[in-house]
Amino acid sequence: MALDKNHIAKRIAQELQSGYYVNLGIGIPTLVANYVPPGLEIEFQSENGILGMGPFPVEGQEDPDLINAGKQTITALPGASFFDSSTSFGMIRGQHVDLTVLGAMEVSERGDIANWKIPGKLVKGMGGAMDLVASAKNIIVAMMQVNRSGESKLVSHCSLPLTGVACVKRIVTELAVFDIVKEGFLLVERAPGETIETIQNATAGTLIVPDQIPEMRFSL
Amino acid sequence: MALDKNHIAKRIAQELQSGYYVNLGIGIPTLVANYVPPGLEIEFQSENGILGMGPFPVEGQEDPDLINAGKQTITALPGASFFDSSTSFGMIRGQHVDLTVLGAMEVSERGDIANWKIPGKLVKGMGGAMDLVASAKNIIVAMMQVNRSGESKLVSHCSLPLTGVACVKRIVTELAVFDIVKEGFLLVERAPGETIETIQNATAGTLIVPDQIPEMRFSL
Amino acid sequence: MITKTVADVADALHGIQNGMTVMVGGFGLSGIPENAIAELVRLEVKNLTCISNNAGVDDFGLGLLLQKKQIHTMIASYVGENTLFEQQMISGELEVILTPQGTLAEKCRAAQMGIPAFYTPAGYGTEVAEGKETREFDGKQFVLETAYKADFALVKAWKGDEAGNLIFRGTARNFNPLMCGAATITVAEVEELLPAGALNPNEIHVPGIFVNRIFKGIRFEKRIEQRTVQPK
Amino acid sequence: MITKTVADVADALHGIQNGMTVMVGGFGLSGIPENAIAELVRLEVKNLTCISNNAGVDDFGLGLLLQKKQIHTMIASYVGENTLFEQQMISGELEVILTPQGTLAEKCRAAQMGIPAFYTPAGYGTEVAEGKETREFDGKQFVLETAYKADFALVKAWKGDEAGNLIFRGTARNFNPLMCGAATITVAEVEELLPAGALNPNEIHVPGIFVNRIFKGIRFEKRIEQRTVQPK
Repeated sequence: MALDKNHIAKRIAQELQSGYYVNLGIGIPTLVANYVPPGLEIEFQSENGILGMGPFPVEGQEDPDLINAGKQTITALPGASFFDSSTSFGMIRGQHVDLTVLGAMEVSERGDIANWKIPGKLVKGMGGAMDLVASAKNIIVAMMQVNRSGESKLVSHCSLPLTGVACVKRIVTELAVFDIVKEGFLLVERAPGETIETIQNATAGTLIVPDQIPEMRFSL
Repeated sequence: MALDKNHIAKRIAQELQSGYYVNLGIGIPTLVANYVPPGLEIEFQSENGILGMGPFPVEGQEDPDLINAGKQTITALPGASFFDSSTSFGMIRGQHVDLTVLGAMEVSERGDIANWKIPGKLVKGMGGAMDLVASAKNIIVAMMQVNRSGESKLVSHCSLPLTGVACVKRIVTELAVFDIVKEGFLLVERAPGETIETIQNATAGTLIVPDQIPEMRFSL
Repeated sequence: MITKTVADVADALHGIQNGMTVMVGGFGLSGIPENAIAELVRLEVKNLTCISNNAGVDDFGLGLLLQKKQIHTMIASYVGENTLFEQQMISGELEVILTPQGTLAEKCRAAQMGIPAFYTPAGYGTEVAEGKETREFDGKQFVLETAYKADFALVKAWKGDEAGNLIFRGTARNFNPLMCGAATITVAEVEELLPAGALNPNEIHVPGIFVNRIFKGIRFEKRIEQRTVQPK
Repeated sequence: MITKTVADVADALHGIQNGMTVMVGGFGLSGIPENAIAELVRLEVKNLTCISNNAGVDDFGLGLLLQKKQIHTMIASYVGENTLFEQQMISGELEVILTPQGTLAEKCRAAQMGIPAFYTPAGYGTEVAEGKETREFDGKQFVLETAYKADFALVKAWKGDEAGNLIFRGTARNFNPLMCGAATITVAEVEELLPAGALNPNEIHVPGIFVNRIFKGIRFEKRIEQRTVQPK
């Protein structure tokens, strides 16, 4: 059974700990908010200037002065605060945000990440990604393991322009969970039913395969 | 007739222009607020975090949460705002404050100022003076021209530790008004009845005496 | 009190000229100075350098200036969602300088606060750091970034008073407070313009000293870029 | 929501130890964390490095710590009005590092915001700049200043909520917001502690992410240092 984006989000939600301030990037990371384990005290930060971000508003309650970094209409939960962009990135740069989850085009075996620019194609800009990856204590990448051309996104060295260097700590894909260690990508968990061979074939960089590799579990 | 501190303040008040944000130091500078020409739009900033500072409160209305940089109880005028110390010094450093008036122990003929430390004596600290003199576009020194030992405070080179270099624009004393120019202290006005000789004797640094030296006028 | 009120947007933008550098507040379409942007279009000032987090959409926000080819250089962190922008960038009509969002915010604040330069970790080891000084502090690498200054800063607030004090609403705050005072002339348009004393001095986000001209905007469409809702 | 409430000042200062660096908010006696200071006296922690704009007066504020000789190093901009301080400084018991006030504020903010260093004009050409890098930007000279970090930051706010959000009152704000998050553990004491949702998110001066522990202070004397009035 191949995992989908929601499974990746579910697995990442297991990384959440009570007391975490979390910044979720656009795409798969956004889905993590749907799977916060009950009872955990978590606050979501959106870098355009809100802490304590809530779900989308009920229809008719949309407020143009209340959006997230993906420019989507949102709500504010009790205990929320609004602030300017400098304060917002101060939270990020000052490592007050505990966890950043974002997507990537490539991650290298030393934890470099590329996710903002494909030379020769349209460049939309890095937004807040460079600040986030240069600052966060704990960065998890959420992505599909191969790109649309079938090439692995877990590489020895990034070929695309970098967003940040040696910053990614963990990667969760539809095939496995990897930690960045000194030697490369350490295989930590595999998706239910996936073989080491499948995972190896989808990993272009150095893969470290320990003796025991538990399957991901989805208690939710 | 020797001028007193209030005359010095009155003369400095003539430097105020409509639209000026003004920071007044402790001592003679504080008195300037008493002589603002009517009709001028002026706001006083106090570096501990208020813009639009008003006079002392009426007895019984003192508020411990509303003080100026001299730790005196004050009031806030309509249009006032409160802010943190970083924002406050941002106003100063960013040259949004138009005029700074402060006292000095020594001013040199190139505009250096010393007003925070006497070696061997107790050092109380520079407070905000170093930020103010390094940042302000327009710095006027208000002081008596000689110290208690009878020595001139207008010197060739400061002997005391500096607060800032080449920053003072104008000096107003009980004897005269001086501008700092390339050649030294340019005598701009003299106090009513004071002779060039008296002023020269009270000036240790290079004094430039033009042909015409009008008397200070006190229209208020 | 120092009065900052001007009659209208025309007075507020008096002195703006071709070739100037203009900071424009807002994130996406939220908190953008709609009235000032419309006036820039009307005035047909050209060859502008715009500093703004985004470049609007095709028919709103800074997109309106792109339609008229009034922007020569765009300094932003993210410029997606705009096909006009793409075309002008690809054709070379438009120069684009991409800056990490937090760095952009801090560079505006630095200008506002009289700080000429600061170190940030953002962009270290990437092309953003090329040609810039880097330095290690406490074992980590940082990039030296300098302040952004502009001729005009155009911001949008919720409430303001005659003294130029501003209060923002929700996430429409974003870059607006940081651009106030980062330019020679800061122009604030507000939804509600009140007499001095009407705002609580404790609740003011931007003290009036950072604002040169303030006016009540005539029209605020406040367009929503991504309307996301839950069913009732 | 992440709860920051602790029961009392004892819980709030849990983990404080001899030799630590402690930031203390306030300007003069206005906005000082009276309850936390009293607890430091009670705990008899010694050999502290205190970062605070002032050092209190003989019998109030940080003066209470000076009475017990709990402070080894004082980092401040102005330390007048305190004879105990003078004696200990002259006798060499107390080390004093004087920092320009604006630089002190910005060094705290830099730590809070993850900026390791910045340039400021304050102190250029004076003994404050000795041993520091200086650099010219746009024809003016600046001094490189690095962030101040601390083990504990003790601040005082007017209102706060369970999520750690803070609102200050009047000029009692001063250094307090800048010290939040500039230390490993930030402790806020408030006059009013409210449930989450009670504060308007638009009016919050310090978001709770910068605060680790919050409690309602039991006693606020709020002493006035210079009572200046006009006759009725």
